[in-house]
Amino acid sequence: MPLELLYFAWVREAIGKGGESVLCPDGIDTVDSLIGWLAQRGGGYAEAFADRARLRAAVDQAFVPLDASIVGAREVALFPPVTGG
Amino acid sequence: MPLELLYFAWVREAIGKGGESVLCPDGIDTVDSLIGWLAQRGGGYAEAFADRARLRAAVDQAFVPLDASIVGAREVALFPPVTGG
Amino acid sequence: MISVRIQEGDFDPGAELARLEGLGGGALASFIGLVRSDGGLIDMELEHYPGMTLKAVEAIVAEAVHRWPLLGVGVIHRHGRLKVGDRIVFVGVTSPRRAAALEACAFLIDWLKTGAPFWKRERFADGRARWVEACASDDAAVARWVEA
Amino acid sequence: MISVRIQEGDFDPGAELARLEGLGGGALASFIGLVRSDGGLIDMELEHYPGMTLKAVEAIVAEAVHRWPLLGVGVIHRHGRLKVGDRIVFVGVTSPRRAAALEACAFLIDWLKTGAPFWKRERFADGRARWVEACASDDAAVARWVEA
Repeated sequence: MPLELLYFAWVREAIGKGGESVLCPDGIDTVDSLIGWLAQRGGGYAEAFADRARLRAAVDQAFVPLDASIVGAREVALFPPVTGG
Repeated sequence: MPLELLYFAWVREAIGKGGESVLCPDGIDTVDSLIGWLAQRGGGYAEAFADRARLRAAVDQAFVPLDASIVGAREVALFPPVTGG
Repeated sequence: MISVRIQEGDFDPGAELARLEGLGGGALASFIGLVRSDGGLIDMELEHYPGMTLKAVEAIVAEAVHRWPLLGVGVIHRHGRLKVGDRIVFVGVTSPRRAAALEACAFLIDWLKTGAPFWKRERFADGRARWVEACASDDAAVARWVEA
Repeated sequence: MISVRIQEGDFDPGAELARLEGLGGGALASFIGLVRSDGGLIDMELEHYPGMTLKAVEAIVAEAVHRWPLLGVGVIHRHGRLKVGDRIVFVGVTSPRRAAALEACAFLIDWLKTGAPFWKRERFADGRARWVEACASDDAAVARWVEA
């Protein structure tokens, strides 16, 4: 099942798009492993995902820590710490 | 020199007026002693000044504790604890 | 930009906020106190000490300005006859810093409760009337602002 | 009476306060955040996560309603292009109790800073642009609301 990825702020800018649909290979079952897999694409992906301390995530529109599972998820968003208010 | 007294809230109601001008006898040199002197008048004064724990004061328009001096004061106000806001 | 008003008439919260918004702070905290209908209350008479009230409130505002980096403060406290739903008091504070605006606003309303010469006499539907008693929770609220 | 709006357009603080004033609480605390001109800032772009923002803010409001006795809450958070002096966010809270209104208002704005999916990109007069970094003081502000 395809996974919808969404990118925000400088993650979106580095990658050059706001999101995409991907098919994850076996073994990509946490946000962390997803980030590692995407970073291997190089270029903007490598840049966006170089420093995990600067990354946050939401799975199916709920904030999660990076070690959270993405098994069964439909939508994963990757972004910097939020700065609203 | 006459001293201007001001009464507020239920102190004013008990005494029946908002203020008056008095000449204090010798020895009336603190708010506390002033209250004792006024209470001796009886009637509404005795009622208003029966319980000092319920009284507060200002000397020349600054809040003071009841043991504050009134020597040289021009205006003393006596009232219950404030309830603004 | 400090504005303190002690008045019988009503005020327009939107206009007060607009003035403070124009001062360039990123944070604007405000508080409005209104007459509640608790226990069948109909209206209240807010008595004050005319010669002292303005300077007492100005002293509290000066203390807030001393403690926090504020760009503007507005305080309005009404007196006279106020009925259920009427506004009693407005406090507005603007600062470059969110925490400063929020804290100074809380400080000011806490202090107005215990440090400004106002007294409230409430009248109820059943004919009762009573002077509001100062309450311990107000003293406790103010106590937390006392600097060590 | 809870109202949460995520919108591009401006809002009228006076109208928001008027709605909350009508709910019968004696205490109404509010906060407005505005764009400051720090360091030559011209404007900012506020990006958000459309599918998630409203429910994230509603969850924060639900938590406030759970913790304090509130009669009404209004939150408006703008997104899109905002220039110096523009309003960014409104939080208004009404309660029978002053402390509840003040605390819930501070809680909500603290949480909006760290718990709602917004990102700010600032543009300056000299041509620079930068994404605002989350700051430690915001995390600290939120940490004080974490219940033991």
